[in-house]
Amino acid sequence: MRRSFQQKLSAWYRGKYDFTLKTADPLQARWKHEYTGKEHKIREMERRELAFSGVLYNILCVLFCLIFIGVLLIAVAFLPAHGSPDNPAVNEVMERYVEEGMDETGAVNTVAGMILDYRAFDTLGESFVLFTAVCAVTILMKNTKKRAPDGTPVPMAVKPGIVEYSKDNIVKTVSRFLIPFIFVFGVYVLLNGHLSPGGGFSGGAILGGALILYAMVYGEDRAAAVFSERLIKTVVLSSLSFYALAKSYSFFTGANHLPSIISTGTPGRILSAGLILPLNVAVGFVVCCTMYSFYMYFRRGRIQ
Amino acid sequence: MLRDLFASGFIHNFPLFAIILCLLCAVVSFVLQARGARRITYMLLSACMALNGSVLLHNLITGASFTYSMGHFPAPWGNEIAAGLLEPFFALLFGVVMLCSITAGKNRIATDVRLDKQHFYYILVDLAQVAMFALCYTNDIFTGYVFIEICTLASCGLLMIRDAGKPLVAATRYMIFNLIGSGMFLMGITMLYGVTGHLLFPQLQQAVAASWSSGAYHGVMIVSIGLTVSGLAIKSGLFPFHFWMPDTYGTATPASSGILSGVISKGYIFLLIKIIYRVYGHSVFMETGMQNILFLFGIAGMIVGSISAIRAGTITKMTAFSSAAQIGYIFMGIGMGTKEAMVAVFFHICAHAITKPVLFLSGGALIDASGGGRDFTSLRGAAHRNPAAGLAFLCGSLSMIGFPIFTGFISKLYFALSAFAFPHKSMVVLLTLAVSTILNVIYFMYVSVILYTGRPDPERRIGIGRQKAFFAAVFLLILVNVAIGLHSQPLTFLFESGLQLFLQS
Amino acid sequence: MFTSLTDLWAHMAENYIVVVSIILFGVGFTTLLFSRNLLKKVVGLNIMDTGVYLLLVSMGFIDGRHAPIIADGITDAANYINPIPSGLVLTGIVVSVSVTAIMLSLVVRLYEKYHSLNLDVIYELRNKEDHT
Amino acid sequence: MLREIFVTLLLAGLVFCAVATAVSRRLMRTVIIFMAYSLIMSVVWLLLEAPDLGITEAAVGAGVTGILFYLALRRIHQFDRDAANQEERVRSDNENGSAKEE
Repeated sequence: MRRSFQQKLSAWYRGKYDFTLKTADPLQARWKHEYTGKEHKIREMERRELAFSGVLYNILCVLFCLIFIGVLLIAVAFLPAHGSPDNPAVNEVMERYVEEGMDETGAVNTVAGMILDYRAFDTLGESFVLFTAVCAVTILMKNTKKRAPDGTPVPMAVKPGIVEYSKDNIVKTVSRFLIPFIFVFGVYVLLNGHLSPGGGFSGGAILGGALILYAMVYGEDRAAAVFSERLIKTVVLSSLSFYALAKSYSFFTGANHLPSIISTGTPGRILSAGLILPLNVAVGFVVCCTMYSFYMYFRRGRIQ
Repeated sequence: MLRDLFASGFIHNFPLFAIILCLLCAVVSFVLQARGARRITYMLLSACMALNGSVLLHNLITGASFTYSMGHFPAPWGNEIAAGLLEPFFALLFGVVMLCSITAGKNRIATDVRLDKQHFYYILVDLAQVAMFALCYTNDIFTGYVFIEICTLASCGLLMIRDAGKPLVAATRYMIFNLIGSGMFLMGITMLYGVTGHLLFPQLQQAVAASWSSGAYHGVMIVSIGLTVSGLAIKSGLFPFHFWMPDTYGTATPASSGILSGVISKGYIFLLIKIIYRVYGHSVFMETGMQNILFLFGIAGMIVGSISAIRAGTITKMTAFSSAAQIGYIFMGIGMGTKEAMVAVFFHICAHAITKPVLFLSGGALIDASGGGRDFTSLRGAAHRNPAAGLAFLCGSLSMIGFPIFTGFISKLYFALSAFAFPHKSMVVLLTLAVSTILNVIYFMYVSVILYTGRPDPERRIGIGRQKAFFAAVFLLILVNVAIGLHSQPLTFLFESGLQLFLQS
Repeated sequence: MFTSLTDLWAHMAENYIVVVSIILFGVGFTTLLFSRNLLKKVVGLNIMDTGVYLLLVSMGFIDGRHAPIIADGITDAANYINPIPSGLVLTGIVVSVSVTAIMLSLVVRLYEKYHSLNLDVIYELRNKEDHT
Repeated sequence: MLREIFVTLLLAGLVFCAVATAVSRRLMRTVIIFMAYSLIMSVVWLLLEAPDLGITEAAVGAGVTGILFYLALRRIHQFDRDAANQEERVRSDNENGSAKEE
């Protein structure tokens, strides 16, 4: 039954109707009439309290949102003009990054030079944000509940999805042709991080995407045969510890003004820019393994 | 010989060593099993305590703070770490509290978390530890944002690792509130960067002072201060945003709720204090009038937190709401803004960080002793069943009330003293202090009386023998509590000179 | 702060990209607060973050200058834009992905346990679980 | 001048997609609109002279986040289908059971 706008508004006002969601939850109907006698009274009192706080919560939220966005709009309108060269942000910090960036870090792409050399501590923290995400997703999604008596994890029954790509010939032939090119492009983006736009994060994500496509099309078991959990763990361990040790070396030598043995090489060549290339490769591996393990944990609860 | 060892320049590298060590240990225990990961975390926490302790001694001896540029490029270009007197002290304090929480909660972790996921628990503790160090030592506002994100994700992981339905609901709610907070914090940083063009604290302070006196971007500056402060206030659970606390601390394993309430919300508050004093500068912050808002919300938090703690049905909810009240104390102190009030704030952070894990851990042990029942009826006489946990809970609640020999008394004393120096609002502060203390007494003593009612029946007693780790860690915290409570002069001296160093740099 | 509405309107029209980023932030923020469906909250969270990143990058942009990749040896800063915001937003995008991955796994586990995406129903079921 | 028009168009598209995700009813539609949103966003990064962000947003934002949303939805629909089959199996058992009893 199409409820009039006024009914919907009053329903929303009482905190009952979510104007954005029409799908009725199957459980809501069944749950209502399960309470008996005394417990019903408590439920009724709690519901009235919830209803009242629901109304209050809604009004407060709407008010808070409108004021907050309004204040932001007014404040942001008075920020320095967009695109004008004499903004306060165009100061000596930016000039040094661009002008001396190439000879100090050897990176033609100043953004990569800034991320992996000038402000490297942020990016070190950044890859550990990804590492925390892997740990948290593994805690949540690793499905080791069902264990066979001898302890080996019973594989979660991989239920056939709505569309099974490994049986769809069109997708299979096209991706058989496409996957190698995605890999090559990912490696290119990864290795040319300091010369052209790209670098660790985007290259790793493209490689991760290629792995996901491979797993999706050729079936998770074949992909799991190649990328076992032990392989992913050792890759994450080695690249993250290499990253932390290499960066702590350059922090230590920098802070104590010791000459560091890493030379920046001639800009423009692939093997230039000192530590940036190996660091990009390490970050690329971490991001690739992260994306692949996200996919496998979401798809079937385990990597193996 | 010892003096020049501690005064030598090599100690400047120790904060970097502590951070890199934590990162490496987190990665290495990714491939280990539960027992290996736990040993690595114990070694790591004690090593970091030693490193931070020597940095603190070094700064005490030389009497000056130092900045440590991360990489070959000096301040405005590269990242930087600054260590005065307060930063190493709080890093040390957070390390001690984390170590004691884990050792005390060891067997509860073993039961709550599934065996093949326990090494993740210790990885998340390492990552929370490195986030705390970075929040304490950082001298760069965007590094602060990145490590706030690590802290949020690690604390959400610590919360949801318990294998049950309720922690998942609590984790979702916790994440939503925290992500709103860090979104607002990032918006504040963006506006600040747009107006000043710098990201490091010393340059930011000069740029903010210059543009504030010239009055160029007045409105944008006020909004960016508002966003940054409210973002961090949401994350540390100030009054209107403390709804997620009872769920979060109520459902997690006692060790995690001890770490979350004692350490992680304090890390956000310490970063907020650094931003107020080192980025905006004390005078600019006072002119914006933001401190009155914090003062009001602090006072409201104290009262509402204590009232909802009285109404709380279970012991864990009650302790969680009392933690919201203590956060109210801290923000009231920040809102007062005078130097004595800041010393009281540092004392209260210290007192709360030490006492709250004791309450959560002993509460958890009492709940185990009374067959998992969390409400007060089933906890009746629990202290007789587990006398060590009962005594620990009693000492913790006495310290929260502000009983003379405990640290809580010192921080409330300093709050009262600073209220007199507070020009025209001293009556409000004293009244709220009195009311809040009375409310604390009501609900803490109510619980303690319940715990000790009923006759001790010897055969159901859990002696100390079976819980040696719990006993050692909890009573170490209580010992530190009493030590600071009885002899607080050195700490006051440390906080005052630390604050002096804060204002100079 | 603003002399008149026309002055405010002129400022807004001048840097409209900044206003758009605040609109995106507002849409994401309201979806995050108001929608009862957990999955839409995660989408709203992502939109809110991209709004903030758009604001940050728009501050680094300078008209008529090119991306900060040193082209054939010209290292004069006058013809490159400010590289700092794009470096910061690169970090931000990866933070958004990790946060989305965690929130989505929470949503899936919640649905597995409570068979509902509506936050209120989940609270009620959890409270019901308390009382039994 | 052409660039200004193109940027304004893309920004309008962004706001449209953002509002569309907020208002759309079915979850699958929200996810697809969100993928389009981050695709437009990666083109906006290019126009704001930040090519690094363009690639990263395209690969990480549109690519992996889109896949994660789609997989989460599929797992949710899978639970529904399991619950539906479960109820059918239970109902069919009752029917055979009751048929046997008569």
